Amino acid sequence: MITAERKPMEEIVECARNFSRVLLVGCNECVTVCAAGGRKEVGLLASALRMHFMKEGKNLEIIETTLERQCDPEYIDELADSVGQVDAVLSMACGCGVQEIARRYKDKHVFPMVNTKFMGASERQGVWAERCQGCGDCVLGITGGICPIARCSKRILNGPCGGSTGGKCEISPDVDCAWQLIWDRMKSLGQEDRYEEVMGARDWRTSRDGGPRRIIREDMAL
Amino acid sequence: MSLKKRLSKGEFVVLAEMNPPKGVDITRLLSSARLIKGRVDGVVIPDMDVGVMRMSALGGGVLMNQLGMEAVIHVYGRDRNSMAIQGDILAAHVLGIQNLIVTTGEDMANGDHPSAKVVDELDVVGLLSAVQSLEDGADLSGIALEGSPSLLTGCAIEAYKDDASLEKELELAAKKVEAGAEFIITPPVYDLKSFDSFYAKASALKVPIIPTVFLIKSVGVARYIARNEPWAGVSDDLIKRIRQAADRENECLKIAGELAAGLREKAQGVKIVTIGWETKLPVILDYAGM
Amino acid sequence: MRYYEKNNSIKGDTEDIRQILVIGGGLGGIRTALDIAETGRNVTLIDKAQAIGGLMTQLDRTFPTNNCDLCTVAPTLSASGRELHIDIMPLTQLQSLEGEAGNFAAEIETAPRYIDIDRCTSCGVCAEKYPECVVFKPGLDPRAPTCMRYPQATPFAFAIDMDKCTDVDGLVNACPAMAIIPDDKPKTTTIQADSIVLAPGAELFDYSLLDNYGNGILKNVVSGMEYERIMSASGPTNGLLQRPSDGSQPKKVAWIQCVGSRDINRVDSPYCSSVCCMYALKEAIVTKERFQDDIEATIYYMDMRTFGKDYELYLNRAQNDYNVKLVASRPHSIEVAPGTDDLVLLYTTDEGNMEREEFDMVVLSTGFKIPADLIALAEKLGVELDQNNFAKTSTFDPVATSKNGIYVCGLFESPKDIPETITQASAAACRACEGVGRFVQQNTADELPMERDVRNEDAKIGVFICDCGENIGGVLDVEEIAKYAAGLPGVALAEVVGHGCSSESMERIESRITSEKLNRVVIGGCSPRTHEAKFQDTLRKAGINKHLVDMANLRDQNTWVHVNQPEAAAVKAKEQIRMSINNVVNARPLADFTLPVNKDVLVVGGGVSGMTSAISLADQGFKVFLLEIADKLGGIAAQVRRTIEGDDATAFVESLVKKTMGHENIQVLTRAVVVDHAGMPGMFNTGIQFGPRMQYRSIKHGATILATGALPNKPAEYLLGEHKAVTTQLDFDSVLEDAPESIKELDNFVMVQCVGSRTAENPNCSRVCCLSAIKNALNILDLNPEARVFILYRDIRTYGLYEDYYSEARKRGVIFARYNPETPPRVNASGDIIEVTYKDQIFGRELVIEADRLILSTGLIADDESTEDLARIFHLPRTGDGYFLEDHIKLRPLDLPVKGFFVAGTAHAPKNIGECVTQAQAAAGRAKTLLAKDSISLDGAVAKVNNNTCAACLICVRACPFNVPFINADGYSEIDPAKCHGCGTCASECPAKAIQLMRFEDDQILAELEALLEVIA
Amino acid sequence: MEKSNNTFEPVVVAFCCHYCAYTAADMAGSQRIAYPANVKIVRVPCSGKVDAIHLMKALEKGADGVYVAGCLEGDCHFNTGNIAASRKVTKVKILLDEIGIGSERIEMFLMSAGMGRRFAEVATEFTEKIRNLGPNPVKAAADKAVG
Amino acid sequence: MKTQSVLEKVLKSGNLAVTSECGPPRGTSAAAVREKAELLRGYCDGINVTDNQTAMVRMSSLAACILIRQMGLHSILQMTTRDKNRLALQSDILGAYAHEIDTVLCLSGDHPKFGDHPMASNVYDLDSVQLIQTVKQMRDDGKFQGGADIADPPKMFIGAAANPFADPFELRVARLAKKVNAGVDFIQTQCIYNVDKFEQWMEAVVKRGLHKEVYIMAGITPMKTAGMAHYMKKRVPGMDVPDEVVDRMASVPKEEMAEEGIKICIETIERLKKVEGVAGFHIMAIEWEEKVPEIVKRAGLYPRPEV
Repeated sequence: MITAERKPMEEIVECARNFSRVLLVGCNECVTVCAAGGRKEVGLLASALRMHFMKEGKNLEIIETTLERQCDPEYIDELADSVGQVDAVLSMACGCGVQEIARRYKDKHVFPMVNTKFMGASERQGVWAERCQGCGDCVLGITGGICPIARCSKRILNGPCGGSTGGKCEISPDVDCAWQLIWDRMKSLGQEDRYEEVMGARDWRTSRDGGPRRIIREDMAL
Repeated sequence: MSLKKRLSKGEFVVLAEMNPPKGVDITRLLSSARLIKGRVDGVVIPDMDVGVMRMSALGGGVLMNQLGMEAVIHVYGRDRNSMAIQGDILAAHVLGIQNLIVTTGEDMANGDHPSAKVVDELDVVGLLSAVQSLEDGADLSGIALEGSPSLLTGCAIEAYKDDASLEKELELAAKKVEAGAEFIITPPVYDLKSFDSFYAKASALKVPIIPTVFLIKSVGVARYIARNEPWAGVSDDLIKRIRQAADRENECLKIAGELAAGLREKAQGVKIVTIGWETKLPVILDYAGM
Repeated sequence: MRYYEKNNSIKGDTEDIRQILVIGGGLGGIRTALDIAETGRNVTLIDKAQAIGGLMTQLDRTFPTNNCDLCTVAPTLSASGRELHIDIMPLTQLQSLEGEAGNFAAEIETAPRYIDIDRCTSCGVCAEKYPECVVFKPGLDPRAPTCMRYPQATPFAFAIDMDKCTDVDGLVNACPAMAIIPDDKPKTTTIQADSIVLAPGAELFDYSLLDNYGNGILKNVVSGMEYERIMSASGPTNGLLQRPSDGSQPKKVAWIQCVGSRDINRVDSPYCSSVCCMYALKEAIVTKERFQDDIEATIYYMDMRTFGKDYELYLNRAQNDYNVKLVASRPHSIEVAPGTDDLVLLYTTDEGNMEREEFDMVVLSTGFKIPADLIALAEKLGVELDQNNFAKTSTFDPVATSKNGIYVCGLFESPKDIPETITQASAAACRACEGVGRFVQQNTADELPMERDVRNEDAKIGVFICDCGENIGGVLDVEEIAKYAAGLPGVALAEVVGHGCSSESMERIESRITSEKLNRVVIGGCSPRTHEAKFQDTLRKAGINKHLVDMANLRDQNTWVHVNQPEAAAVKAKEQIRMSINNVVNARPLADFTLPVNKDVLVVGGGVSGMTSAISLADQGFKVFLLEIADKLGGIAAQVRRTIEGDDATAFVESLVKKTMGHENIQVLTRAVVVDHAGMPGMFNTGIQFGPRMQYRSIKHGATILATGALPNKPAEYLLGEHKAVTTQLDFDSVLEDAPESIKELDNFVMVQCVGSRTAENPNCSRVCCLSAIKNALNILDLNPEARVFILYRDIRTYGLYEDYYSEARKRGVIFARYNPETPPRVNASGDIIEVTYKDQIFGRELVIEADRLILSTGLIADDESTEDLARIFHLPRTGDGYFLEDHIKLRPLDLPVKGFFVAGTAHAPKNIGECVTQAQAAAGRAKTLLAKDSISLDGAVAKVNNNTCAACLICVRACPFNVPFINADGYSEIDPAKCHGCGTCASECPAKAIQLMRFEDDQILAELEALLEVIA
Repeated sequence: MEKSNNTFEPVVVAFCCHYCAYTAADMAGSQRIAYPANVKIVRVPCSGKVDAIHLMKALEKGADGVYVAGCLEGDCHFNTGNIAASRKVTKVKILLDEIGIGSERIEMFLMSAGMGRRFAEVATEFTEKIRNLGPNPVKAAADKAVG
Repeated sequence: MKTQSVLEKVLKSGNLAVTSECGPPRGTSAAAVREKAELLRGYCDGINVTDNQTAMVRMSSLAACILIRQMGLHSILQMTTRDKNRLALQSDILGAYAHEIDTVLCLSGDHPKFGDHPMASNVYDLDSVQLIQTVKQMRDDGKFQGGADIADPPKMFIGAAANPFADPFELRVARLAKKVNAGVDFIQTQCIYNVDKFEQWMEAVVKRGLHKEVYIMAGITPMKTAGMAHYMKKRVPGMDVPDEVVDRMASVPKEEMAEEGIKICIETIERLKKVEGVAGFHIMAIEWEEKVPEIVKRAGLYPRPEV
């Protein structure tokens, strides 16, 4: 899923400073699951914002709502009434959601309340880790199910580099060396022999280097 | 890689023990096994352990195979005569079971069928020879088989109280090895140091030694073992450690994990026994780094 | 509840109805009746007084918690009122008894009340206008402040004494409810009973018989109970401490112990009354607590008998924290200081000095006495009494009387305190139910009105404010609070209800709900912890869902703690009411869940207690799993050879073991250790490992009894373990049995008491050691009459009827010498002999005894290791010294705080074999009450997931401490209400706010905050 | 609560778990141990039930101090609710610092059911602490705006 | 002979080759480059010029290489794939070759986190193995990575680095094999302090016959101080400095430490000379280039052969 983290309050406060009525919109998908922008966080942020401005003697009116998903136009349409009542929209969704709101409500300021981080998995309650960079051409089948693009600090396809120490990456002892993991896994699968095959230079067009990407399903598109 | 291959390559093997259900509801057995699939090299299935009637080890073993996990089933002569045992071994092979542990059947007095009839036609050495004979292509009557089974066969060393009884166990073990045992499961190890001295003696048997890690579940059990089996090696420090832990259950799992990890340096494998707490195996394996 | 005064409906259809008769409606009788009724059997409870409750309802506070008694007893009483299987017959006494066990016919007579109980509203007009006519007894001044025996009396109705009434017509006309029946007649009824439990209590000793203590003429000499009344908020002085002669507040008060107890010179009461030491200490502490340095409290005692659980700590508190003075002497007389109302005590010290001291007031700690009418009752019943007129029982069947089918509990059996009475009551209930079939449980829901659906109604809230006597009313102007509440939105009515928990008020609230069509209720009163269930029942009876009530805790969390700031208290009270209103407005009706009960029982511990409980349950068809950590049954009692009464303990234990092992309903698992536990009452699941190979087994059970016992203490003192002449009482027991010849060769035996007990490390009294010392001393003298036996002691604690053995020992020449804990005896090995040196209090100098045997009374200590482990696994609390801590030290001594868990035997506190048997039967009885039901009702206050908003994020799955939530096939989190414990952790963690904890929904909590803060913000 | 001009009477909200802290409060009552009337108790089944939003709302509505009182560590009737509560209190503390309200206005306390005296002590000490901190700035600003 | 590279010629001749290294300045001074290179004249067969080493911005490696080449010395162009995508890398190679730079060393480069621009994007369009492949394809097939033909392909002698000490150790030989598969001609190893472990690695390399497919030059770095030894042991990723080396450095007085470092260096070279498969030495005297001649001389590697 997409993971995100609430922006620092200072930045959020500055977004809201010039308005007196705002709409704070959460999203019930990924950002809820990673506890960054669901109903609960909307409530907390609204309360914190109100308090902050009350302290300064300002009354900020906040309409709180949470959409099923902020990345689909039909859900975004549901906001029409509330958007009409406010000066700006504060979105707690990932970047996709923020953009969709901005696209639909052209005359309104839209501000992101979270920093969208990465596509990750939850290692355990409260800990999420990057697992995928959406490169568009998955190699997991030949790297033992561990992605060298998302999980090697240097994105090396023929690792490990010389900086691997004790199974950890050179950039930090807290980061696993992806290639150590790949190697361990290959070993346990008995695929050691495949390691020496050189993985050739990649075609990065499938990644964002090929420009903004789209998926078009002819069979579905209406 | 199969258990046999790993052992022959001198690689460390991780075994976990799981009892089949008393009844036909196999949900718990399967779900517990799934939790550790890919993390252990084999699942040891006792056969009506401690005299409690359950689904047979063969049944449990086949279920493990269906899950894609390698089963190691217990075989002994308490409940079956030489006919039944040979038949089961052939069946086991055909059903894909590749490993056996030939053990001594436990006293039924403490079980739930104290009045059941004890067979005991074959003892451990006899049974091992029977397996050997089957593998060589003939049954105990010397009649040639249409196709012979091939199995990795191990045996166990029983708990010993002192050096004298250890000597006896080792002598017996030597006979078992001679009769075809290819690895040896040890009694529970609670203390790595005492394992060293045991290992120094047992390694003379020249087959892989796989010590047992028996999960102590509570300070009560630790104390109980310390009191009733002072030779087992449950120390006061260990009891204190569990007692002082904020989360005692977790500490117990950690201790088992640490023991398993410690044995990695010393032995050819480890068998983890959690009787009843199979769902906690993943945590133990986490602590063991396995 | 039904009262059968006018027409006894049981009559007429008695043939098929089998039931149990309980005689005496004090605490013991109530507990017995409740336990019997809870197992689904019918019970009739008769009491000669006009309301049930007995002695305890007159007490001010009870030790050791110093709680107000009424508050703790009231829920018990009203619980009895709620119980459909109980018929309460006040003013009723037994006339005669015929038949035998299983088929008794009891003729009972109900005296006239002269008031129609159904009509009386307890308005109090009669008591106000014709006080002399109204029956009221308790202490000192029978007229004030209300003629109810206590404010929450059951039944809540007055009674008239026609003999004292001169203006009958006036009285009849005065009653606004027209409830007076001037020609009311006694009624006689015969009821069939399968068994009978005697719980008639006893009387307090009448101190006017004592000329040396003023024959009852000295005004400022009062009994302990009278002192309680003076201190009681509902007593004659409204709780002000005033001495009777002039109403002034005393500055020096003395207590004299053993008045009417341990006395054969002046009165024929050789026994110890067991409770007086504790109540004197309590009265002294409460007095010091209230008046601190303004008052001086001195207790004159013979032996301080604080032998109960944690009682020694109470004694220490009295001395160390409250500065209560203790003098070891029994004053021989009280005189009046000339020209004053002050009193002079004359007494002799241990050293033989004559002393005198002046006091403003003297309290006589009077003991118990069996009154003549009970002796007569026993005769009618054919029950044998002992020489002191207590009902005769045997050591190993302690609640059975000499007559088959008749059981006894409480004071009538022997002097005892409240927890022991409760324990015996449960034991008696358990025994009385044996062989009495259960009745098919009535479906109580059928008898209740349909629940009105109030979801679409506008809020119509009824606010009821309790004054709780002075408790709330003394600090708050309750009328004003009610007026304030009436003005709040949604409030349909607000009124003051006095004691809201009294049956009168409850009925009033019920009728107001129906008549005013209320759909929400707020009670401004005490704590929902103790009383919410009661008010929930009231709502349910009034036809609305029980969750639509909220309690504002005006008492415990306001008036009791803000007594010195009445203004702030008033403001806070209004806030509390507002919060409750907002809470209840947002409350919604919730349905309860029912689940089947597993009827198997797990008993942990295979000593006397565990086996007794197991057999008692197994005999009634429950399947019992009995766990024992050792390899065989027996426990510590297997080491005891003979009881003080001379009974063969070994044979008893052996017979128990045999019975247990052979019982088809008991499965014994030896070498068993508990390793895990989950579930809830009625459906527990406990994992054990047992047998030589530590095999694992998971046991499903509905109730659990812990009987894990205690350990013999073996402190390394007085050369114990170092010298062969030194032994413990427990080990010496065997010597007496096995090598009696050896005793004859020896001359001097010295026993030292309190070795390893009442010390800094083990502060409590071990209770059993004084008895074992005297038992062994007497046995020594039996074997060797020439022997000299010395018992060096701090206090001899031969409580209750055991005092006889103490007297006998003294009579037979056992030498008792008190030592001071500051200067304990010293020992010195000299060859085979031990030289014991101690400071003799009478001679005032050190004496040396050459002891052939030194026998140490080492008592018991908690099995700290096992109780700690089990406490962790079962989530149970323990006392500071490692015993299991019961739910309520006074009123629920058998129930542990986790429902479905009960404690028996020395795992609870030290006790002797007979007491263990009693407690084990009692614990079994308590377990039966739980298991009697075929299903358990689970509260609707559980977490609920809203599928529409659930993001299936797994956070609840991971956060739940009990692993209840899971993501179901539809892809939403699902919480099984039967498994949910109702903590609400998932609700507060859910990032989608898709989970709400019913009864504590966010709306309710936020609305409470809103109510509190709206005015402020 | 009526406010006089020169004395500040803080409003303190205490979320108390039913099994320990609320019982301790009752215990303080039956032992008659006085504490400031400023403390208003909200009963929750377990401190783990207390949501961060409850704490924020209390302050937003004008409470001057808020605390959560749960069972002693290892004693939680629901195993770990008190630990969950402590985490939430920490989270809200950080947020309060971020918006300039100050983390010291909210606290977590642990006590057992029998600790009536401790309940009163906590109530007293926390009230004094808040008294010294002065009014909740949110409320103060609102008052100023009105006044 | 694949190329005109002097290094290739020396290696091919069977002589122990010597390369050294100089880091370009963090400024624009061509003189600084020349000064350093001049120190090495006659003492080595090629001078590596580092490419934004340790992710710190320096004068471009290509520019410095050109300056050195113009002095008549042979420079070796180090290229990391961190900062440039495949277009930039290939065009630099063309440019280098145009300036008669015929030897290239393909590296992945240190992560930017360590340098003075931790906020920089790291490119890693290719990794070092893929760069080897790319350069080989340019040289042997005369094609760009994209497939187009190259007019006058660059005849580059292709080098790469190997770290015999990094984890997982069992992969170190395999990874070398991978580079060989990709077409590497020579290898310069990480600095060797743990000779035992290096020998172990080399043994495995020889066992697989890889030393026949690629020239392996042992990396040597003299240590100036005990502090440096300590730092390298603790802080430099993938570096294996045994305790005895650190202790040995620490055991001498401060003023003798430099000499001790050089002694260790020379002993190491002497020992490595006997190791089968070692084809030469890469002496990296970081910011201590003036000592290289002394080391080369004392190690008996002077004079350099004429090829």
